[in-house]
Amino acid sequence: MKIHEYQAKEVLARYGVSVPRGNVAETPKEARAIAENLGGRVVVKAQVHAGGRGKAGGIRLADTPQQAEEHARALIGSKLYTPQAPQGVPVSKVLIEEAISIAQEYYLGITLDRARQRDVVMVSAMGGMDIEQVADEHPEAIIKVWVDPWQGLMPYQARQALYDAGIAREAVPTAARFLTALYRAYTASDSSLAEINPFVLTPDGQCLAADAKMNIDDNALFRHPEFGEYREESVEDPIEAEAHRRGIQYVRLGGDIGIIGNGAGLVMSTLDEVSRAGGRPANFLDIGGGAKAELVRNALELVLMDPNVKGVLFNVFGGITRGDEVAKGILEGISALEVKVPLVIRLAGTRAEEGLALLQGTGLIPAVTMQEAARKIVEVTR
Amino acid sequence: MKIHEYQAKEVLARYGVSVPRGNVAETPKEARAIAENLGGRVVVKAQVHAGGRGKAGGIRLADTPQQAEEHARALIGSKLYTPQAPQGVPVSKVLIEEAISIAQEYYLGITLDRARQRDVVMVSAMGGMDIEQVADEHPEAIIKVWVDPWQGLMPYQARQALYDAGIAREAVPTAARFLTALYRAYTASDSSLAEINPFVLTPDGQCLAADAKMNIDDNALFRHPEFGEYREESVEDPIEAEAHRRGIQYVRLGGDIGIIGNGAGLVMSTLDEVSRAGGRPANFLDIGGGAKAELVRNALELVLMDPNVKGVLFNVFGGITRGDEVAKGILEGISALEVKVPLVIRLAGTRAEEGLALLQGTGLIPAVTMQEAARKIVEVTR
Amino acid sequence: MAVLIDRNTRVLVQGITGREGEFHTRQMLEYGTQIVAGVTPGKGGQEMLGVPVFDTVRRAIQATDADASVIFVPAPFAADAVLEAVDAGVRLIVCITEGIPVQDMVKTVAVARQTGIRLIGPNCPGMITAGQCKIGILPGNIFTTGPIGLVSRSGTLTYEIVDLLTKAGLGQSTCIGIGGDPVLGSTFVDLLPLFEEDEETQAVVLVGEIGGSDEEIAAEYIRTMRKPVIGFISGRTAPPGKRMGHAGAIISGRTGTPQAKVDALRSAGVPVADALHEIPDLVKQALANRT
Amino acid sequence: MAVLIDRNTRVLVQGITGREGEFHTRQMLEYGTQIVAGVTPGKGGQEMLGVPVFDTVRRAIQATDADASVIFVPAPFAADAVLEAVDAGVRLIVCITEGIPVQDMVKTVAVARQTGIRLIGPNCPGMITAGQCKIGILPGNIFTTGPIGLVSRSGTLTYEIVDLLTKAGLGQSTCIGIGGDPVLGSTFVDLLPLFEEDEETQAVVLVGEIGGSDEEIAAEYIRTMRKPVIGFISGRTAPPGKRMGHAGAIISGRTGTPQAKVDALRSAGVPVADALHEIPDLVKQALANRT
Repeated sequence: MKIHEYQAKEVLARYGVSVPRGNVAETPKEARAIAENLGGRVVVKAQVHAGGRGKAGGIRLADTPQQAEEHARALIGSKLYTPQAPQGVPVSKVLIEEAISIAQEYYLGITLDRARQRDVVMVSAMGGMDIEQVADEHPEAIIKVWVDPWQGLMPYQARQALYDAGIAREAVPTAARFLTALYRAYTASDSSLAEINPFVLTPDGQCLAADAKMNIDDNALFRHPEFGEYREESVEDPIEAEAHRRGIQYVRLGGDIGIIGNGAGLVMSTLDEVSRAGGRPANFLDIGGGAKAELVRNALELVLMDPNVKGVLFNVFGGITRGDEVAKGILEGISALEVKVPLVIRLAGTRAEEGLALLQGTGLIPAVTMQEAARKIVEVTR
Repeated sequence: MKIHEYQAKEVLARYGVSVPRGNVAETPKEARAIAENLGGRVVVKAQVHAGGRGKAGGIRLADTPQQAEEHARALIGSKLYTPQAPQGVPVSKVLIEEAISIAQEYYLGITLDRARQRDVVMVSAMGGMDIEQVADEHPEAIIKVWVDPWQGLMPYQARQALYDAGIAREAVPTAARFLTALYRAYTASDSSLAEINPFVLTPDGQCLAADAKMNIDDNALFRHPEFGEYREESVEDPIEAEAHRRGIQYVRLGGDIGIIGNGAGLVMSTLDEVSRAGGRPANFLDIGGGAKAELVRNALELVLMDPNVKGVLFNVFGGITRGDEVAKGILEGISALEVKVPLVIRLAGTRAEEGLALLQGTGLIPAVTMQEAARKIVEVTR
Repeated sequence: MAVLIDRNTRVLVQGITGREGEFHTRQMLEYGTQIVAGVTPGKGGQEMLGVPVFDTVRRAIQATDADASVIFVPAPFAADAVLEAVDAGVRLIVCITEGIPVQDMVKTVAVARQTGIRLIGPNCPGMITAGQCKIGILPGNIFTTGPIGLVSRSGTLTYEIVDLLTKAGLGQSTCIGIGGDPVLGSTFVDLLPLFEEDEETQAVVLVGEIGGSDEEIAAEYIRTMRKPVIGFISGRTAPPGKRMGHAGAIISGRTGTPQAKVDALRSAGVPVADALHEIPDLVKQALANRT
Repeated sequence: MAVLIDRNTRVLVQGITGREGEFHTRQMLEYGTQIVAGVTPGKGGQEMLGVPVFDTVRRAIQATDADASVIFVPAPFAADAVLEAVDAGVRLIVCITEGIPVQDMVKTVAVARQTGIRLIGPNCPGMITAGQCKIGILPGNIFTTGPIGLVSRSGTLTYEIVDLLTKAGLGQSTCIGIGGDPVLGSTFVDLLPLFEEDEETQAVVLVGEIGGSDEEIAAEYIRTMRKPVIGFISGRTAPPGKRMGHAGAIISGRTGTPQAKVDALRSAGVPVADALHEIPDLVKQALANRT
């Protein structure tokens, strides 16, 4: 789950990580009030889940509360077009923060290193830049520490990394406390990513998270009721948000062929087959194990919310649940909806033929192999 | 550092360990108000650092607030004579708690196992009894789990211990949560002992700490400002309390020969030598490394606060600090006080002879060996 | 004994009295798996489908000498269940549970690896040695004995492939679903050596997908293998940054792209099928080339 | 090489720029110890008494090949300093710092033991190989070379005993103060085997005190030793439940009593001195009995 910068900063502050003073605003008036409260210059920052915000005009400096209000008015309700989101992301909130003086900009990041099966802490003196670019052009400028999950990040590890990365030596003690607090925040909040870029050293020797990016492990949300309110805002696509609410794994892909299947790998393969057959998948949707009528109905409803969808391909492998039962579930689920686009149903595995036989004469288009199903759905939607 | 039952329960509650409702009172009026607030029957419990409180009349049941007030009046300001404290311990506070219904009484304890160098969690179904007696008579009735310090007590370890100890099976899930919370409280508060005896299962399936005993690691107090207020009450002997305030290691032993030395092992050996010579040491006092005049003065002042002291033995080994410098420190320190009892000064180690020479003609009695010093102080105080 | 399990494996089911646990215990028993014990705290002393239930894994092992455990415990408690099995000294642990927090698994996998106890999963369908022993939720009826080993990050996709193999007359030795999470008890490279050494296995099908770099790491090991490996990678049209279903299947930045995986495998000499239905033919060719 | 350290030992001082660190670095240099590096975060690049100072232990070792470290870091940061030295792969760590929280040491000692790195202390005076190398705060001038090994839980008491030995003409091989805390990097039983194997040592004096059961555990090992061990236990008149100075010296319940320790040692054949001044004679008798 992606959370917004202002939310990440709320989480960080809770664990003793220093962040600039500030608050989030949903209206220009609120923005002005916050700026008045802070006093002095402020930055107005669009709260969107897309990188490259600054270059797209999503971060603006305001000398007066009046100016902060104007920036907020310009941003809230507008769309931000960034290289990562060329289609534009709507802005509904802005973060108003005190403008901080910058002596140095560094980079701090913590994420899971899948290959080593432990968290990796990354420190670089090349802050403010795209870290992937740094990794490509100056890999030696990123210092990495792998953390024992039971022991956590030890202060000496933080110091070593900071000295090795070439952080200003007088700032290391403060930065080390910042980094161990950041690691604590990362683990305590079950994050899968915590990135401070830039990590700022001010002229008077303070360390601050000028920007903050955090992703939370969805699997761990059950033990974080405090993130309940963040969840609503974590998904920007309205259909994906609705799928979230229904507990269904749905990803919008932009094409015109709806895809429903059981099992992530099988659904991904289905997308691949449809692409090979010349079609453009509208979505990824995994209904998981079994195929209960209720779930099928829900899934189909979601897929059809996308107005571009011209046809739907069902691809289900009957494993322990037999193919004929799966077919019945699909029929029951579908019969509750008035579907106006063609549906191709591909059933495989245990008792697949019996299942396909049940679909005869229903107006649904049966298929035996994935290849055949992909070809048929591409034909009928062309 | 020993803390009182009511303080231990405050700490436990902070970490989610279930304790009976209640509050501490310093006056009978307060006791009554708390009892009224709780409603129903209450127990009035003398807050002293001595076991065997119950048998000594320190725990009393009250049916009404009026009765609670009477019990509090009888206890506050009185002395409690327990087998562990036959000289009597003064009671200055009482804990007023709701009386709880008891279905079963168990024992839970956590402490450091020095031989294994890790914490040991102990569970026994024989609650309410003296655990050392249980250990002697039914060692198999105490289940022990040793905890990896980095991993902490895992829920499965708690369950295993509880099932193996024969805790009522339906209570195990609740008891396991209680026990893991107890372990968290123990480590988070840097305790060296946490004992719940009895650990009570109520007829409606709740788990509660009916009594609670906790000792805090003195070395860790620097990271627990929250225990500052507990510290005052942790020492009952007034001279020990004063030594605490001055940061000096002093233990009152009840005899009439004051002992001051540098290094715990050396001071203990000095006590042993004085005892062998037929004397009774009044105290243990370790001034640590070096012998600064200020420290010597402080130490001597403390030792002389004990009215029984008839003479004082100084035993200092000059190591890296030379014996003559030590002698000067002692002379400076002593000269600031009007001492009316005889002082034997034994100096050994580096430049000891030079040091002893400095004491000539000062009225202080010099000694070269520990044996000689012990013999002399016993002679002059007889 | 094929890979890791065979007809002599004595299996313990953690969470046997739950809905999933009970359902799949029945399925495993029907397949012929020796289920010797179940564990559900608080249900010790009961029986489930004729299997004795214990309160703790330690007690279950003491009473039954179980040497493998399969875990159907709900996600919030699953890591603790794995650690309990590790501590009790089970040789093999198969964790079916999905939705376990990543940090729990990072800690748990670290302990399992340190002790040398084999953990499969989590979020996996389990494993099967065809005709002998099934541990997990794979549909036993699609398997048939034969010389093909299979190791896969996917569930239903694996069944699909097994179905294709069986229909093509290619029976299986052992099939292992390693799971879809970012942190797994056993990765491809942990398991390929077992297939390499297994006398029943003549060729191995490796089913990968986007996310992580397990396939790339496996490719390095495959260079040293004598037995042929045939590959398949799903998610070749998946966009970067979008999590496809489970937490493992996501292309983050430049890691986890399907092309990198296909390239790594091919450069290690592994024939990689572009479409599922090509797999049986590639396997047959590999077997033919071998002799 | 005597026990653990000799004239070739290359020592690094953690906390070298602190008051204690500087004072004792000077003392150690005067004794002839090879102090090759110091570490104080933020002071890297400076010099202290001619010794180069580094920001981290890893850098100090890379630059100087130090193989032992002595720690004068304040208590709140001392455990981290030990872990830093362990992680950097120092062979021997001597932690002088007193007042370290017990839980910090439980964790730290667990790591040190797992890695096999030798930790002495904390809350100890350090160690000395007479005439060759001193690591810690022991007064070097009271030592003289000879055949007596010494291992002790006490500080000044040890100096007292060494003084007695030296005056009785009994020089020392290596003398180790293991420290006064409840949890120690090395206990008697960890170190006695080193004296047993050491060619320079002919007899060992073991100085114990009330608290814990290290002496009882050591007694079991001493039964198997060829070299004679002479014992002394301080605190024989200390009352139970009263902590005597440092956290280790407390009789809790029925453990840690002096009588149990004296009995255990005597029943293992160890002559135990009732008073300090008896020690040299007991040592001489033991050496005489041996030949």
